[in-house]
Amino acid sequence: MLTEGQVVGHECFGDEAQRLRRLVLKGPIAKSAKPGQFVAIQVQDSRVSSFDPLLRRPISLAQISPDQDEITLLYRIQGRGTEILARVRYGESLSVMGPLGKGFSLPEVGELWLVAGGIGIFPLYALAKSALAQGLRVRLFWGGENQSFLESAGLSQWQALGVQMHLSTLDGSLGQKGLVTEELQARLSQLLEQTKQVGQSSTGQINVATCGPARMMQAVTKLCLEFKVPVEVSLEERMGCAVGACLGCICTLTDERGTLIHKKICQDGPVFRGEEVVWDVSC
Amino acid sequence: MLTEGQVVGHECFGDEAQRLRRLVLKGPIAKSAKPGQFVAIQVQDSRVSSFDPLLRRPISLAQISPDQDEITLLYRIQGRGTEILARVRYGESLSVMGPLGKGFSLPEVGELWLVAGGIGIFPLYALAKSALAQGLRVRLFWGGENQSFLESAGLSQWQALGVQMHLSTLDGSLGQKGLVTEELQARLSQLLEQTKQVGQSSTGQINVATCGPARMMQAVTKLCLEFKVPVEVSLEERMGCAVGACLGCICTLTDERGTLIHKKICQDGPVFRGEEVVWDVSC
Amino acid sequence: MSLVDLATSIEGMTLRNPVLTSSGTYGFGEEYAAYCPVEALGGITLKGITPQPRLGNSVPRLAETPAGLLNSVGLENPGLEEFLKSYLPKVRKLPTAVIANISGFSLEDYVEMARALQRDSGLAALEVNISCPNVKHGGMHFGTDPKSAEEVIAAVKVETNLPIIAKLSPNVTDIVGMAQAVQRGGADAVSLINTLLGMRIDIDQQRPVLANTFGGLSGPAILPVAVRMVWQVSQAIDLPIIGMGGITTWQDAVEFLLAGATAVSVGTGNFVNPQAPLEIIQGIENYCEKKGLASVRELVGLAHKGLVT
Amino acid sequence: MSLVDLATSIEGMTLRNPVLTSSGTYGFGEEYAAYCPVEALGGITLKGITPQPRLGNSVPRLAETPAGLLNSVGLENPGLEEFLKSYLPKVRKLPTAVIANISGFSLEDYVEMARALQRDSGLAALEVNISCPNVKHGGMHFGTDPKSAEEVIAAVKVETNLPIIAKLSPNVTDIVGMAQAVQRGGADAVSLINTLLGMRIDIDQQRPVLANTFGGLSGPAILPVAVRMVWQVSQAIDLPIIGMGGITTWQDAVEFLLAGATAVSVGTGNFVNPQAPLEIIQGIENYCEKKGLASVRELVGLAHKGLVT
Ligand SMILES: Cc1cc2nc3c(=O)[nH]c(=O)nc-3n(C[C@H](O)[C@H](O)[C@H](O)COP(=O)(O)OP(=O)(O)OC[C@H]3O[C@@H](n4cnc5c(N)ncnc54)[C@H](O)[C@@H]3O)c2cc1C
Ligand SMILES: Cc1cc2nc3c(=O)[nH]c(=O)nc-3n(C[C@H](O)[C@H](O)[C@H](O)COP(=O)(O)OP(=O)(O)OC[C@H]3O[C@@H](n4cnc5c(N)ncnc54)[C@H](O)[C@@H]3O)c2cc1C
Ligand SMILES: Cc1cc2nc3c(=O)[nH]c(=O)nc-3n(C[C@H](O)[C@H](O)[C@H](O)COP(=O)(O)O)c2cc1C
Ligand SMILES: Cc1cc2nc3c(=O)[nH]c(=O)nc-3n(C[C@H](O)[C@H](O)[C@H](O)COP(=O)(O)O)c2cc1C
Ligand code: FES
Ligand code: FES
Repeated sequence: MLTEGQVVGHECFGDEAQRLRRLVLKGPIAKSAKPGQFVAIQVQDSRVSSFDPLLRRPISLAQISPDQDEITLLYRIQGRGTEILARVRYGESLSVMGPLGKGFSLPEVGELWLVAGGIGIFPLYALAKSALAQGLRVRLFWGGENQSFLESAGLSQWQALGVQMHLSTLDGSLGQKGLVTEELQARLSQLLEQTKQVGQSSTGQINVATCGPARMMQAVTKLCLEFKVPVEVSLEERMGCAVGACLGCICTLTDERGTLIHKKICQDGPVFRGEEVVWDVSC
Repeated sequence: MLTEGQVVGHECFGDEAQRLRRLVLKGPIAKSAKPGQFVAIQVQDSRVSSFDPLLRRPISLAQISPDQDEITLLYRIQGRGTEILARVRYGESLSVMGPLGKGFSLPEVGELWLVAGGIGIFPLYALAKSALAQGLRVRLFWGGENQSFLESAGLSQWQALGVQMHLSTLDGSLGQKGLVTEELQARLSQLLEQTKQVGQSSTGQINVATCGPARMMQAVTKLCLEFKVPVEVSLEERMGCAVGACLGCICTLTDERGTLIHKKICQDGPVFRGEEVVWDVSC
Repeated sequence: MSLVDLATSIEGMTLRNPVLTSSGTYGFGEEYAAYCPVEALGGITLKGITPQPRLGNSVPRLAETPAGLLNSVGLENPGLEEFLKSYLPKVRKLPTAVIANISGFSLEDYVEMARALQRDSGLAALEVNISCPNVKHGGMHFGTDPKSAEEVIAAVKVETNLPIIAKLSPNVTDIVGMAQAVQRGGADAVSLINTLLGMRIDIDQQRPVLANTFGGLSGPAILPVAVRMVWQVSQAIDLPIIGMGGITTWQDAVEFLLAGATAVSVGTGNFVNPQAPLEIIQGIENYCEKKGLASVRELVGLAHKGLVT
Repeated sequence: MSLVDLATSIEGMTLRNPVLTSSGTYGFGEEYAAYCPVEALGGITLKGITPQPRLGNSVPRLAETPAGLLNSVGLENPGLEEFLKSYLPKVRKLPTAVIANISGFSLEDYVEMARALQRDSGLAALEVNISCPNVKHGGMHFGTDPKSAEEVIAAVKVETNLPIIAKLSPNVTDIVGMAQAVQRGGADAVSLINTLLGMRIDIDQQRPVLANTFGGLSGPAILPVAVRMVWQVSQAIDLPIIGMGGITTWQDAVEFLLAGATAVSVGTGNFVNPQAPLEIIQGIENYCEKKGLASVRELVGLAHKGLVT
């Protein structure tokens, strides 16, 4: 769907040094969107007829509020496009394509473990809310640079959700010092112990959803396979059409027969089952 | 000089239907500028790094306020560039080159007659103020589409100046019905009569400065030559560098020996002596 | 009901209106369905196919440039067999003119595909891409040498009863010579232009942005080059021209028609505005009305009138 | 005092830094004085001159395009005699490397100008423009045929003791072949690229925007094509390359250096930002420092390292 999203909120998100922004757009998209999906937005008010920058930018849905007809996007100022986007003001309107792609799948029952690296946390917030709404137990593993980053990237909102959290930072300024995957591994082994004791063969109804740097998602997938836990990953690639028409954003997967195939991240993804992904090509 | 002009005023000028805008920029340019000169401005805030539109737009100085360090630009939304310019807001800053070109020459004494066609009136306002400040008598001949245009394009400001005005509109809705040149001709003949009676050979110390459509300025020049009145015209052409480096904006003149030569409107002009200009090439 | 007749025809193919979508930017016709109903379009051109399936180049395949886009998809496609089996049955049902686009790495490749695609396939025409700059040697050779271009077109022409559209590469010294060559070869129309060969370098990584180093430049940045080539070619040959290259607005499209294109095609413009084709059709209609033209066909080449060049 | 050595040299010409300004965009070196002191520049290239004075084309000579500019100045210049009499005495005094740019319509034209311009003229080098696309036949023929390009360069080379820079047109099928030809001809360096031939149409007037119909496309829009050509040529010949085409920021300039250019030149970028050359010099210096390079010369061609293409 192509719509004009009216800017009803646009502010610095957390510490300015982290260059994060929170953008709230009014429009019909919220009604049909689900967590893990994204939009492709133009970075300047639609009345500015400029072809530079040319392409739309893909941004995930961080919050979906169908009742208010609002979507919230959280983004980092990364380069030219997001720099220009950051200058858009309240009341202006942006051309938005979406909701795009296939989102995360919500398990019927059990626990949903979210594993986030850096700003990979953004799409997981919407997922957490839906999961909780559906009565699932949610647990967050989140790794970041340092305390300042985690606090800027929405830590308080997560605390407000009341989900159990395992934080880690590279410098140890908050949570465990080290990588988020270490936390995940520790927790998974612990759980395996428990289940062994009660004589079960698997860790039971746990599903993992992860978003972050490819290397991290690759490690998360490896762990999940070890512990026989289903895992979904959210991939990124530069996009042209964002609807599956240009083959610009492909990733490499293996099909049932183990042969290499290409899928379109924008249309078939961005969420895929971890075990499908051939990481060493995709990243 | 290249400066950042801070937008301290930007509003619709007159009737919205006329698509005129008034832009006031704070900066050092005012101190060194004279009437007839222009600036080359970028149409988007300098923090937006976009190369489309690519070029600066030349706009004349409509008002020069050295004490406030302010320049006023009056422009019509003509195409893409000025459309984008029109969206620039208070507090933003625009990259400005200027003052550029050579302005009108102010006679020491006597009368200065201004002949404007349409928005050609804009640069003449600054000229009128300087002329009056220098104690010259100023008379304005101004032709436009209709009353609504003249009123939108600053009629009241001109009335406030208290200069004698000869207005004409194509539809007769204000002033004489017809072309501004008819008014000028009438007034010149009348004057010639008077001077004949007092036995003078020429119309005395009158200088004409004109700005507007090329065809109009050509006619004005023709009249002035007939009546032996010195006339200065302000030419327009698309510009690249605006400093005389690219030869994009040339006009054709005849030199003393009557041979055709090219001059750069941006650097040698935009103001030229009417009799120099070879109109049928330039327009 | 419009006063302007938008219908136009290209040798053996009648189009509802002169606005098509370009190969490689419109998938197999269904991806943009939610944004732009195909029945509103004059036609669509499918992603280029080759005899064998191709996975194409590695990512990154795209790089943005000022008002432009570099792509190095590398002709990823399911291959002829799979196309016939899984795609053709669907696309032939689309309520618009469907043009297949074929690429090859040898004369035989082109011949094989032309043989497999006839009028009864339900396709409206065959666009022969002799110009894809992404694949090493890929098409490039055919696209830059008049003799081989003529050969390919001639070879394809005898194999199929579908109208043949020769798609030319702009990466040549003499576009007119290429157009004349494919006319000799028997082409029914020409498509102008494919992408300009370009590249970007990531100054942080200090290596090319695209995994394939080179890519094809498309988008508004190349429009002036495309309009120029359409202008030159329309003066030199009698074949209808499908103009493309940076078309994003109706004004862009009108420029191509005035320059001598019989139809226009929107590629990268779809990425910028997925409703661009619809707005372009509407804009052309309004423009004709404003200019008092009864048919869009009157626009074709109008800017040449009274000019000596 | 900077830690980075910005000095570079091009066969027989040493430059304070690798940033020049381009012919036709910088007049005769004084127009931009108020915005950019020439002594800060590596050098400047003067407006192209011809044996006879030329008034050039009619206006409009300029048309804006998406991230680009079309120009059809048509080589307006005072002619060789007037240049020697009124311009050379001034420009030779400028405190920077001054490169003259010559264009011609016959071999003799080039020879005549080369003969008149020697080292004692105070010039640093002679850029031979065999590629101006604006004037009908103008230079075009030399610029698109390897044999004649080689001839012109060879003819010029024997006439003057100034370093010869061959400026190539991008409007060719095989830029590498052209570069090899001028190397054979004895060029000391090559300038890449001149403008791409393009045009715009005024849909209101229904005629070309430029009085001359065609114009040369410059500016950011053509940067990816220019970087690609610099990349290809730097792999094929040993001569230093002066890279140009859309350079407006220091990042653009670094791309060209990494692609294999020994120096860069700013043209249309000056129109956008008259201080672009200064910002580019500063930006290159900071970049080298950040990357821990002692000399800008280490940047040249760095992006080719460890790539098989
Ligand atoms: C499905 C999807 C969802 C995304 N969700 C978010 C989000 O919620 N929040 C957020 O901050 N970012 C998100 N991104 C990344 C975001 O799209 C890029 O950061 C943005 O496009 C950069 O644009 P730019 O012009 O600022 O940077 P550019 O100047 O274009 O490039 C700067 C850097 O960003 C990288 N980049 C550019 N375009 C893309 C792209 N399309 N995808 C990935 N990397 C790119 C480039 O590699 C480059 O290193 C998402 C990307 C995808 C594909
Ligand atoms: C020395 C000088 C002083 C000027 N002063 C004023 C002024 O005080 N107020 C004002 O409203 N306008 C002024 N103009 C005209 C103004 O520069 C153009 O209207 C403006 O550049 C149009 O830009 P655009 O992007 O909106 O239109 P475009 O989309 O660029 O073009 C729209 C129309 O404007 C015309 N145009 C474009 N560029 C120029 C140009 N550089 N010069 C003349 N026509 C052009 C084109 O022919 C086209 O028909 C002046 C022009 C010059 C050369
Ligand atoms: C992502 C992408 C893929 C393309 N694939 C093909 C292709 O398979 N076959 C072909 O003939 N042209 C292909 N093209 C070229 C376009 O069809 C078109 O000729 C070119 O992009 C110029 O038009 P535009 O500027 O409107 O995109 C492709 C272009 C893009 C951007
Ligand atoms: C207005 C204008 C005039 C030019 N005149 C000349 C010329 O006389 N001789 C020449 O060799 N190149 C000329 N060029 C080409 C430039 O030197 C340069 O090669 C080209 O513009 C690409 O660089 P850019 O994109 O940085 O402008 C001219 C370019 C422009 C824009
Ligand atoms: S961006 Fe075009 S296929 Fe995904
Ligand atoms: S605009 Fe460049 S010479 Fe006047």
